[in-house]
Amino acid sequence: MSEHNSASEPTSEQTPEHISSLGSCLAIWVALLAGTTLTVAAAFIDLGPFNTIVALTIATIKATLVVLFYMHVKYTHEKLTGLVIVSAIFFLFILLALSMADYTTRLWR
Amino acid sequence: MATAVVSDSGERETYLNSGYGLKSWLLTVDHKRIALLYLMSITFFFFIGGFFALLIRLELLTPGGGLVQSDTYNKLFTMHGQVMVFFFVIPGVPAVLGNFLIPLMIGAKDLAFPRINLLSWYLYVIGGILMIYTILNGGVDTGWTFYTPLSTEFLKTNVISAALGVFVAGFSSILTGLNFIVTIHRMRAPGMTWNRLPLFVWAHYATSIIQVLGTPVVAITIVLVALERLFHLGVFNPALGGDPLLFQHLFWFYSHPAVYIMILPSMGIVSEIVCCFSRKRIFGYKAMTLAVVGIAVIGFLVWAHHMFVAGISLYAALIFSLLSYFVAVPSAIKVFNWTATMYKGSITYQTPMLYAFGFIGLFTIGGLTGLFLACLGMDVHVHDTYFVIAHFHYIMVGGMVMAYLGGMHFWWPKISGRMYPEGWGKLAALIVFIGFNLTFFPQFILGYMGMPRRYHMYPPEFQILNVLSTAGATILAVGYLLPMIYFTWSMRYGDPAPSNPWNAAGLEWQTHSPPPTFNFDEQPVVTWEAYNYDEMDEIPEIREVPVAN
Amino acid sequence: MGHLPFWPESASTNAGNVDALYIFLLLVSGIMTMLIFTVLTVFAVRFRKRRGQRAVQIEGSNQLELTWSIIPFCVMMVFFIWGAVIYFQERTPPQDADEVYTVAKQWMWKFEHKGGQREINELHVPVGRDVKMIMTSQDVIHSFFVPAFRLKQDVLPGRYTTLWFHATKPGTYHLFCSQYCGTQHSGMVGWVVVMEPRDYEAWMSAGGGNQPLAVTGEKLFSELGCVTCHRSDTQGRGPDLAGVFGKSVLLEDGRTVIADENYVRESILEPAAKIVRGFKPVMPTFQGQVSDEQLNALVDYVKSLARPQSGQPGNTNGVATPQP
Amino acid sequence: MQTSQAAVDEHAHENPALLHHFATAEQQKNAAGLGMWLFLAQEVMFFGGLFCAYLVYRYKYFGDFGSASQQLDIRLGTTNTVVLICSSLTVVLAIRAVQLGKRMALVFWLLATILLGLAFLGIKADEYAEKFEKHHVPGPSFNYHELLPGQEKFPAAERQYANPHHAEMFFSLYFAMTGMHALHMIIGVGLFGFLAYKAWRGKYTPKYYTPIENAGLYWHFVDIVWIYLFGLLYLIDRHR
Repeated sequence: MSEHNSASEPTSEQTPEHISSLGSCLAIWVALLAGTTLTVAAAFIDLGPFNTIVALTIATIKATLVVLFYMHVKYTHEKLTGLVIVSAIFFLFILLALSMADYTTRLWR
Repeated sequence: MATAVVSDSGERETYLNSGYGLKSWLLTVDHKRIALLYLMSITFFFFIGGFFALLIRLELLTPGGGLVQSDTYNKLFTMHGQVMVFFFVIPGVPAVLGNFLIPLMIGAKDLAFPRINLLSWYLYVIGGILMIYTILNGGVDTGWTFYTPLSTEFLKTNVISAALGVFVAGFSSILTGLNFIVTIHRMRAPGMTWNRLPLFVWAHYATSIIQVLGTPVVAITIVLVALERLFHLGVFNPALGGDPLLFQHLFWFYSHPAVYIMILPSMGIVSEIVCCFSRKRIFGYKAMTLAVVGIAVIGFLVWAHHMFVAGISLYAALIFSLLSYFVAVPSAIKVFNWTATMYKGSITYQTPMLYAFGFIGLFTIGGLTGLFLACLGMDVHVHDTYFVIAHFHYIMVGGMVMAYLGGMHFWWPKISGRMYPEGWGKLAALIVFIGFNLTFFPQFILGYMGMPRRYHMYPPEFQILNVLSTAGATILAVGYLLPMIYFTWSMRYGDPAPSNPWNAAGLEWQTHSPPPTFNFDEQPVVTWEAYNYDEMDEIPEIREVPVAN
Repeated sequence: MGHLPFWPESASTNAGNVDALYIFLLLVSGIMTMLIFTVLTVFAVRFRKRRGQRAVQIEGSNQLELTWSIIPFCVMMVFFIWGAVIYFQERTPPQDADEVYTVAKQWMWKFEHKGGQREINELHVPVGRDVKMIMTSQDVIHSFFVPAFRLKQDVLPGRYTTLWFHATKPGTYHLFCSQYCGTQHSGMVGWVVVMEPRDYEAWMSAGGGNQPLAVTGEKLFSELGCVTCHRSDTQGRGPDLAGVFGKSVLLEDGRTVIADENYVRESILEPAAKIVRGFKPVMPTFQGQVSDEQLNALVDYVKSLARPQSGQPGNTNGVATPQP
Repeated sequence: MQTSQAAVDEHAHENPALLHHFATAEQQKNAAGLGMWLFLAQEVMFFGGLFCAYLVYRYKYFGDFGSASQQLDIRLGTTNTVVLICSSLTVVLAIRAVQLGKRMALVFWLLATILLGLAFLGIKADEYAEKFEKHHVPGPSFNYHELLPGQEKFPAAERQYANPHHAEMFFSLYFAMTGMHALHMIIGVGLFGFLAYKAWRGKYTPKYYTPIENAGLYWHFVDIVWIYLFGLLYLIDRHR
C-alpha cells in the first residue's frame, strides 16, 4: 500500500504536529485581553472619524492573532489554508466594496 | 496505456449489485449510488418544473388569459422558477454527473467526505419536501427572485416555507461544492497533476468555489426575508427605513454567480465530448483552465447588471456594465477553443456529439445576447422583458440541459453498464434542438417588441409569437420525454456496454462499466496528459439497436 | 424604423438611439454567430471521420488565444461606451422639462401634471417637448416601461426615481409595469397618449378648475405649519427655501448635497437626516402625516420657489436670501 | 474487490479512525483540515451578508446607529468578549492536552470551554431580556422615545428627533447578527459536549484528534466574529 500515497499536494511526510507552548498560548491570551481593554478605552476618547478605524484595526489585529496562533495557521506547512483564508476575505471585500460603490455614489445621498 | 482491457464477465461485482434493498441505497456512502439518488430526485423536479412550464406556455396561447387566474399564473411561474433553478439547474450536473465522475476521473475511491455527500442529498430532499409542501399548500407567488418588499410585506402565500426550502437546498449545494474542492485537492491518484486533470474536473472545481463562497450570502439573505416577514424587522422595508435595493444586491451577489454554477459544469461536459468525438486533444488546455477559473472569479464582480433600471447609482451601473464585459472574454475563449479543437479532427456524430454541437450553437446565441443585456442603453429597454427570458433560457436550457443530456448519453454506458439506443438518441437530440429554438427564439423578438416578463395577459399583437413559442414547448416536451423513456428501457434491454465504448481518454473509462464499489481494481497511476487521443484507437462501430424494438 | 412587423413602434428621440445601437449589436453578433456556425459546419463536414485518416493533434496557440480575446474585447468596449452614452442621456433630464408626478400602487398608475390635472393609467404628453417623470410607489416596487420610447425605470417606495423622454410621434402607446408587483401585475398597464401641442393644450385646459400642483403645495405648506419656521426673515428656525431647489446645500456634518426631489422629500419625512449647516434638528417628522400625492405637491412648491418668474404663486418671499 | 477489501481490513488494524477511501492517515487529516477551512470560508460569506447590511445602514444612518448603540450595555459586552477570549484559550489548551496525550486534561479543558460558552450565552440572554423590557426589540412594540439614564447628556433636540426607525434598524441588525452568532455558539457548545464525552471514552490520541482540532477552528472563528461584532455594535460613539 505504500505506492498508495496520494499525488495531491506534496505533503511533507508525516510532519510532526506543532504543539504550542503553554507560554505562547498565555501570551496570546494576554494580548487579546489587552486588545479588548484598549479598544474599549479608545471608544471613550473622541477621535472623530478615527474611532471606527481604531476599533476595526484593533479587532483585525485580534482576529489575526487568533488565526495565526490559536488556529495554527502560522505553523502549518499547508499553503492552501492561506489561500482559502485570502479568498474568503477577498470575496467578502468584493461584496462590501461593490455594494458600497452603489450607495456612496448615489446622487441623492 | 489504452490497453487496460477489462473483461466484463457477467457476475462481476459492481456498485449496482453490491447491495440490494432500500437501505443499501438510502444509507449508501458510495458517490455513485448517491449520484443516482440525485439523478432520480432531480429528474423528478425537472418534470415538475417542466409541467409548470407547459402550463405557463398553454396559458400564454391566448392574450386574454383564460386557462388560469392571474393569481394561479403568478404561482406557476414562481414555482417553475424556484423548482428549476434551485432544484434542477443548480444541482443538476454537479450532483449527478460530477458526483459520479469526479472520483473516477481523478482515480479516487470516493469523494473526500462520503457521509457529507449523503447528507447533502438528504438536505436536498428536505429542501425539496419543503418545496413540494409549498406547492401542495397553495403555492407561492413571489417570483423566484423573492423581491422585497413584495415578498416580505404584501403577499399572503407560503413565502416562508419556500424560502426555507431554498435555504436548505442551498446548504446541500454548499456541501457538495466543499466536498468537490477537498476531493480534487486531496484525493487525486499518483501522477494526476493539476495539468493532467480533465476539464470536466476543472470546471467543477471552479463551480465549487462559487457554491462555497456565493451560496451562503443568499442563504443569509433568505433568512433575513423570512425574519422580516415573521417579525417585521425592516431591513428591506422602505416604510421602516430599509432599502429594498439592498436585498437585490445581496440576492444577485449569489444569483448571478449561480448562473455560472449552472453553466460551468456543462462547459466541462462539452469539453470532454468534443475531444472524444473529434479524437483530439483539447485546443488550448491552459487557456481553457484559466477561462473556467476566470469565469468563476469575475462572475462575482458583475451582479448589479441585474439592477440597471432598479435605481442604483449611475456610476455603479457603469462599473458593473464594464465588468460584465470582462466575464464575456473567457466565455468567448471557450467557444473558440471548442471550435478549434475540431480542426483536423476525425469527427463522428454520435448522440453526445450532437448535443455538444447544440450546446455550442445555443450557448453562442445565449452568450451574445448577454452582451446586449450588459450594454446599459440596451438593457434599459429589454430588461424584465421576454428578451431576458429568452437569453437565460438559451444559457440554462440551451446550454445546461443540452450539455446535461449530452453528458448523460456519453456516460450512460459507464453509469448503467448498458448502451442507450443510438437511433432514438439522435432523434431525441434533433427534436430537442428544434423544439428549443422554436420555443425560445420568438421570445427574443417578443422582448424587443416590449412584452414584459411575468405577464399573465398581454396585448393581442404579441399573440403570433407566443403561439409559436408554445408550439415549440410541446415539441420540446416530447424531446425530453424520449431520453427518459429509452434510458429506462435500456437499463434492462440495452446492449451491455464495454468498459470504454467510445475509446475515450480519461480514467473513468479504464475501469469496468459499471464500476465496482471502490471504482478501480487497482490504484491507477497516471503518466499521461489529459485527452491523449493520439494514443487512442478510433471509436468502435456500435451496433445500432433496432429502433422498433 | 417604420412599422415593420416584429419591430416595436418608435416614438421618442431615445427610441431612435436605442434602435441604432440594437441594429449595431445585432449586426456584430449576427456576424459572430454566422462565423462560428460556418466554421463549425465546415469543420464538421471537412474533418468528419474518414477511413485510414487519423486526427492531427494540436496543442493550442497562445497567439490565437490572445487574438480571440483581445479583438472581441475591443468590440465589446464599443458596445460598452455606446450603451453608456445612451444610458447617461436617458438618465440626465434637461433642466426645463415638463414634469409629471407619478404615484404607482398595486395595480395602477396615478399621474399628476404640474397644472394639477390628474389621470389614472393614462398619460397625456405633448409631442416635441421634454417630459420628466418624477415617480414613487405607495407599496411595492413597480417599473414604468414604455416600449415605444425604449425606456424603463423601476419605481420604488420611499424614494423618487426619475425618467425623461422627448416624444416625436403622436399616437397611443403601451405603458407597462415591468417589475413583478403581485397578483394583478399584468393588469397594471395603461396608455401613453402623445398629442400635437394644440390638442395637448386643449386637453390640459379641458378639465378646467384644476389647481396647479405648486398652489396645492403652498396651501399645505401653510396648513402644516411649515411656513412658521421656513421664513425669509432671519427669525426663521428653519432655512429659507427660496432658491434652494437644485442648488447644493452645505450640511452640518460638512457634506454637501444637491437639493433635488429626493432631498426635499427626505427632509420632510426625516428632517434629522441631513441638517443644513447653522440649524438645529428641531423639525418634527411628517412621516405618516402626508400622503405621496401631498408630498409631490410640497416638493413642487419648494421647486417653484426656485423659479421666481414662472411658478411663483404670490408668496411673500420674493428674494432668495443666501444660505445662512 | 478482494484486494481493496483486504486493504480496508489492513488499515482497520493500523488505525481504527482511518476511513476506507483514504490511503493514509495524513491524507485523511489534510482532507478534513481543508474541508473545515472551506466551511469557515463559507461562514465568512454567511456572516458577510449581515455585515454588508450593517455597513450600508451604518453609512446611511450613522448618527442614529451611534445613539442606539449607547443603549447596549458595554459592561456586559466587554465581559462577554473576555469570556469568549478565555474560551478560545481553553480550546487551545484542550488541543495541547490531546497532543500531549493527557486524556483527563483534555476532558477538563473541553468542559471549561463548554462552561465559558454557556456563560456567554447566559449573559447574552440577560442582555436580550433587558432589550425586551426596554422595548428595544424591533416590531410593533418597539419604542425608542423612552430614553434611559445616561441619555441626559444629549441635547434635547437630538434626543427628541433621532429617527426611531433608524434605531430600530440598528436593533434589527443587532438581533440578527448576535442571534446568528449565538446560534453558532449553541451549536459549538453541543459539539464540545459530544467531543468531551468521546474524549472521556478515550477516543482521541496524539495520533488522531482531528475532530477536536476542527471543532477548535470553528470555535475560534465564532470568537473572531464576536470580536468584530463587539467593535461594530457596542463601541460606536461611546465618547459622546
